[in-house]
Amino acid sequence: MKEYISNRYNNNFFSVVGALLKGMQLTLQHFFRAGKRREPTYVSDANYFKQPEGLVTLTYPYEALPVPEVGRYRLHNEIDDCIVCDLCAKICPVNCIEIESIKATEDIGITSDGTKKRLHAAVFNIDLAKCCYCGLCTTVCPTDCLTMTKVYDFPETDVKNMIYHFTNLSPEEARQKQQQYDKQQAEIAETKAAALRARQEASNDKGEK
Amino acid sequence: MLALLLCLVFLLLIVIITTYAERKVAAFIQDRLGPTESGPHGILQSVADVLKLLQKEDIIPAAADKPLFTLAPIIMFAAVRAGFGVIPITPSVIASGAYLGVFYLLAIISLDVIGLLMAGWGSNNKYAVLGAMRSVGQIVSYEIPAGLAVLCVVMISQSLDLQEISFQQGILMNQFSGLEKEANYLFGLKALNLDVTFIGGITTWNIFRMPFLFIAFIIYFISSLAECNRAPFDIPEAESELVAGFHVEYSGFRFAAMFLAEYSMMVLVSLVAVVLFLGSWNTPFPNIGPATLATWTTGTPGTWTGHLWGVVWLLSKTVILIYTQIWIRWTFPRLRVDQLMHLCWKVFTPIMLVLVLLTGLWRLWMI
Amino acid sequence: MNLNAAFTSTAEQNSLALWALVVLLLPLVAGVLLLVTGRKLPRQGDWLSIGATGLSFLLALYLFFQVWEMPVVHVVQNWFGLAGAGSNTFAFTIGIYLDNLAVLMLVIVTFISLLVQVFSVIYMHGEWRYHQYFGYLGIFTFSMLGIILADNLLLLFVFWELVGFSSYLLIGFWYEKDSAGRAGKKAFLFNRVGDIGFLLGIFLFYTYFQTFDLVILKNAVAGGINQGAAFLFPASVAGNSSVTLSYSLLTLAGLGIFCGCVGKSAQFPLQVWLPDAMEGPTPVSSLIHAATMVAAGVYLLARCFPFFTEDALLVISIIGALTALLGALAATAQYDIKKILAFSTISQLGYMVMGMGVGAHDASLLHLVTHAFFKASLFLNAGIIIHAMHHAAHELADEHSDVQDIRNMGGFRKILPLTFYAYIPAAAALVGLPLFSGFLSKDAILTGAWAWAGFKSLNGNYLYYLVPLFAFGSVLLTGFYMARHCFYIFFGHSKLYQAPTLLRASKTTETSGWLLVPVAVLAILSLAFFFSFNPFSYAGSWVMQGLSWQKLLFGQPGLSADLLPAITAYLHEAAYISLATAVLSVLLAVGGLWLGWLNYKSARRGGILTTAAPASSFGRLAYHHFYLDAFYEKVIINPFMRLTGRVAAFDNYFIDYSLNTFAKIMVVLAKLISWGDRWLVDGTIHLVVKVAGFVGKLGRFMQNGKVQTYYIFSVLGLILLVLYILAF
Amino acid sequence: MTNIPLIPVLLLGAVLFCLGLLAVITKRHAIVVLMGIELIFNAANLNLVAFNRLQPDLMQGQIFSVFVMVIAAAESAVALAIILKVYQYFKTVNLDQIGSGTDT
Amino acid sequence: MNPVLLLFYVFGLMAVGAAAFMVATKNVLYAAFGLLITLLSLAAIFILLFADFVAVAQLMIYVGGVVVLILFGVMLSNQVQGKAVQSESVNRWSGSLVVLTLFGGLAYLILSANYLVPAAPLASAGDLPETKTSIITIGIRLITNFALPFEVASLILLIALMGAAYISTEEKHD
Repeated sequence: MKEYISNRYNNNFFSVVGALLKGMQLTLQHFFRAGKRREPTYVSDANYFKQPEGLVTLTYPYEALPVPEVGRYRLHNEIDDCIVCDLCAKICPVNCIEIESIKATEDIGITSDGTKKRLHAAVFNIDLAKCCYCGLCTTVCPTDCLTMTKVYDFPETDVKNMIYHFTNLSPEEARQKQQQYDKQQAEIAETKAAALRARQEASNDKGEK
Repeated sequence: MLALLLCLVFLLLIVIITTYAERKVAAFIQDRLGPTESGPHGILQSVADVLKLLQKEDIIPAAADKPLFTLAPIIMFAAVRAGFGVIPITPSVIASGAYLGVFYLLAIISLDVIGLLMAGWGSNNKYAVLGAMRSVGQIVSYEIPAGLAVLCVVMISQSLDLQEISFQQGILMNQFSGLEKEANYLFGLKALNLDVTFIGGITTWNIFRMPFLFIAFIIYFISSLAECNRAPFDIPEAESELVAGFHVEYSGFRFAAMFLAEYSMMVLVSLVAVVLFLGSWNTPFPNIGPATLATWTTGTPGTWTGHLWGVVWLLSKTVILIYTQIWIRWTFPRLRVDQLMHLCWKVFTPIMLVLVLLTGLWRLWMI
Repeated sequence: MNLNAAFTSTAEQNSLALWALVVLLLPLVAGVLLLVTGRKLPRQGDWLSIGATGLSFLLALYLFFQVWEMPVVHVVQNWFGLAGAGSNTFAFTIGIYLDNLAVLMLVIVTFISLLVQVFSVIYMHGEWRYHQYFGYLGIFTFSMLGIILADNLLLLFVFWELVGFSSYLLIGFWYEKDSAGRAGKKAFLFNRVGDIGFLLGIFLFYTYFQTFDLVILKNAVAGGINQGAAFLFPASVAGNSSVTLSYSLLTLAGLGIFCGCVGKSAQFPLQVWLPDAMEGPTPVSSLIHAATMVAAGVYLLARCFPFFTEDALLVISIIGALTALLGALAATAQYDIKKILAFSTISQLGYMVMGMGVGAHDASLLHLVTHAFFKASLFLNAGIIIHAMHHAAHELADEHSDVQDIRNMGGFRKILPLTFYAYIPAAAALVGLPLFSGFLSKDAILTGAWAWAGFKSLNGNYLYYLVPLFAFGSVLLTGFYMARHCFYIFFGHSKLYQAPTLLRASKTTETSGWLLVPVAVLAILSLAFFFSFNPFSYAGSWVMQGLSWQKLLFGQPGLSADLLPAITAYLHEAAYISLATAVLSVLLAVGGLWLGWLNYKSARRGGILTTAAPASSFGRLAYHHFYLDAFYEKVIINPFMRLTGRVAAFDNYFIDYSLNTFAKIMVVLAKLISWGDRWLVDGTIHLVVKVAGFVGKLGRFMQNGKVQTYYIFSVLGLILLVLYILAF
Repeated sequence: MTNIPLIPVLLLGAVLFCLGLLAVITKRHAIVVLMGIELIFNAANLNLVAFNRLQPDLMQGQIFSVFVMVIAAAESAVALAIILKVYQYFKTVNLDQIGSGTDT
Repeated sequence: MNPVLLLFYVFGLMAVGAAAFMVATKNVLYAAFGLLITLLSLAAIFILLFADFVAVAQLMIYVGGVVVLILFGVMLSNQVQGKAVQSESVNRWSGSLVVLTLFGGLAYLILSANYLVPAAPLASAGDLPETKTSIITIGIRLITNFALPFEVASLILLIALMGAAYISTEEKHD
């Protein structure tokens, strides 16, 4: 008890008691304002800054602050527009995007902005448990098919469910497309081999002569 | 038997409600909601907590002193619970009408200290030992101003019987055997010659019979905060320094027992404050001429009206005090140890000594 | 003396004496308090000292109005008794004696002490032993007041020594400075030389008259019957039996007492300590070495005037005249602002002593009073100037220049005008210009000296005229050195510090009021009006009338019985002396001033050298104070030191050597005895001890030092006891 | 009212006294010795209270037992202070080691 | 057997058992708790002996004060080294012998003494003073007959307080 830090409340007994009572008055005021509650309005709401008193807690699952339309939370891929260019997987800092592509054997159409699609997306998985919501993938996407949506509350009971599958091919279809492609490749190889063989035979003939 | 039942069940219920109130009041003071999920407005939260604690594993640290560790919560709980035995609930309900009620109360509460020391030492944890030592030092120190405050009341009342003290503070005084001829005067001063025996209400409360008892009441209340290890005197349990003090190693059922002992202590000291200073189970409304508010709000002792009014008044006053305790906890920061001791020995004890002297003089003027 | 002698005094006298005691003790209490607790008091307690002295002054004023020109207050108490031969006891008394002289001195001492302390508040400001300084001043004031109030020689001597002691403390106040310490010691020792004579004188008187009491002594002396070569003191006045004392013995006794005066009042040949005492703080110089302490010697002469025979008075007057001349001569050659004043003080003291010697008792005392005021004023003035110079030197970080050298000063008339205006009346008083107090007193002394010489030379020996000649010469010299002092300081311009701001406290105020007010008050009191309503004639001076020997000594001039009336009668006849003295002294003073102006002019023209001592041989002689210090060094101190050296050598080589040899022999003897002790005596004891130890070991079994074992045994013992009781 | 005879109470007191004495004699820990002393005090108190029935009006026994308690409290406070001081100095409260403290 | 006597025996056995445990155990803290139980049992016995004030005072002084002090002393005078505070015994055999002898002597004395009071008090309740509690009598006696011892006791307490505080103050060497 050598010395108190000097402040204006240490000067005498009554100022100290006054300070204590003032503190208690403050907390009591807050207690009695507990009947009021803040409403789950968004910051753009005119009422937002006019609620200085009352409880601030929101019972979240039942009440929530509205999310803006441009909120950037869960990723979504519009697979019809995706050309499976793999840019997003390459740029992802946490490697949460997994893509396997199959070359198309036939013309599979064009995206909404006119780009020609050449690849099937056999696998297009985004592990949102890994995602860090940096948004790099959406910026590199050439066809703007990969976007961030305003959905932010998507808890799951199984972590596997956090992997979102965006491909429109079922595994069977994928296998079929692969087979078609392999078959096409085999045919092309066959054709090439036959042509080669023919050319060799022709040169042999020339040599024999 | 009714009284015992009231003691064990009803007051335990108050304790549980208090723990709920603590959470809610804290939340409201801090602009939060507090528990909401269990039951409407979370009113079953305490029950859920108790159930949770009872289900939890009873961990006894390997290095702990097993007998001490296991016995400590029981002793603490038992000591505090035993204190309720002499609290009058209504004019006709008291668990044990000990004539030494006040004295007994002070004595039995000191058992609590033993339990604290056992818990602290038995845990074999330096935080626990430190917490226990601080706690005991604090409780033993603050027993002195608190005891002196109680002594003031005893000097005014001339009785150690809590029920007799209760009767003295209301219009039912003359119905207590031994007090038939007594009379209450305004401010206790016979010289004023204003007989308020049948006016009752707040005019016969002890803080009104001897106005300086209000100071004693304030000091008793602050000291009781320290005895319950409540903020701003929660140094023994300071979360930021000692983790949780003497109950750092406790879990499950034993923790629940200690926890309930602490809250029971809160309720007990508030009850004692009400009984000694604030008119016990007596109504605060005085009889004013034909408007016999006091008589209306007292009922007949022994009948259900008497019981009801007694319980209502006692508990409402107690609840206000408990609320104040909670309110103070969530308002003031913790004191330092030296500040605590300074407050006790250099401020309260001298003030109380002067008040005891004053009370003695007052008592002389009263007769 | 009879122990049971009733010391009767009225109640009024008692109360006055009590107030006098309060006046005496107030400064002591303040001084002791300051010395003990001064550092802790606010402002280091200077207010306490000033307040006590102020109170003392007010009481002294009260006493003055109660006693002046009223019956003498004399209160005596038994002090202590000494068992003598047989059942004889020698009683010693203690008492307070208040007559015109005492109360006047009380007022002067307390007043000047008060002013000096006020002055010191600023002058000593920041001194780290500030409170000690004031404490010493308090003790000094107490001792000085003690001298004034004492009614007997023993008590007077006690305070006399106390004054010497406090003077020592104050001179050596800055003892960190070597020269200050040495000056203090020197003053102390030179005073002791005088005091030895004083003590012998006291003893002589005590031996024959069995009392120290001044009043009784005076009565005894007055009752003496002159028998030519001896005095007969009848039993009625000299105690138990009549005493016949030879004239020469009484002369010697008187001269013994005069020795004390020589020491304290810095008379030739012991005056050398006073210039050195200027090492003390200037206010101290003002109080002690100008106004009060040095005047104690003159006061003593006045008190003991009846004890001096005519021959003793002759010696006194010669010494006084010589001192006056030598002091004045030395003052003409000095350059230190304070030293000039110090030598001037010696010279003025010489006047006073001479005045005593020539029987101008009252004139001498008048001069004492006037001198106290104007010299204190001058010293304080010098203090202001030194303060200013210090201030300037401090500002410029100049550590080499001597700030007390008047050659370094100049032009202060413009820079410190108020100081200058305060200086002028005091200096004029010192020089003895008409309208100023010094003129009155000096004139009175000179007249007395002339008259004395005239009366003495009636038998044809005109050598007596040397004394007034010296005195008039001193007047000329006084004018000269004061003119020099004044012109060097206040005229021209300073060589060192031209900028006035350096020397002044601020642009608007030249220096603090705490410094100026005391100086101004003292300067105003240097005007003649305060001492005589006719400023040209000392004859009507109320001071002089109050202090005349008829009033102080009740018309009993003592051993020099017929001298004083005779001189008075002579003066009455040769009335021209008064007028001639006045005219002559003024002419001489003005002449001195003119010479001083010439000297200053020539010095200015030649450029004032600031370092060298005067060039002329006489100047050197005067500058070094006639080499008196060196003379003492050579003739007394050095031989004495050599003698002590020899004695020390004798002690070392003869006495110590024989002691050491004896010790060695003893050691050899002791060794022999110790052998016997160890083997024969100790051996026996060891044997006994071993046997005892063996027995003890047996007993120790029960007493193993463990308290619990004792418990067992004690409980066992209890049980056995109970069993015994039960069994039998 | 009371049905407790005197002899069993006195015997209980004697037993407690002897146990206290045993603790005092045999224990090496200073605080346990102190506890033994408290036990002895209590045995004495028991006897005092038991003999209170000699003059129930005067309550001498009970009052003296209260005085004994007061003395016991004072004694234990001072004794513990001394023990703590001893502990600070010798770093042990073992009575045997304290006795020969300097050379162990 | 009436219930009061039964209670007395139960509490007496508890007291003796706890005291014996206190003597027997090596753990100082256990010994302290043994003492605690003895004291509590004795408080109960005091109530049975119609000394309710003494009983509560016993609780207050011994349980609230002395035992706490002792526990504090134990904790402050032992370094915590992970093991319980041990206290060895000395003079076990000689001590036991002496104590047994003493107990024998005491028991002999108690059993053979001739008491001035009836061994069993007056059976009829009517003879006893009609006081509900001993406290009023004790209070009156304390400030009348026993005022001097009372004051002396308070003085002793004050001196002990000051002494204890002084002794346990650490000297400051500076």
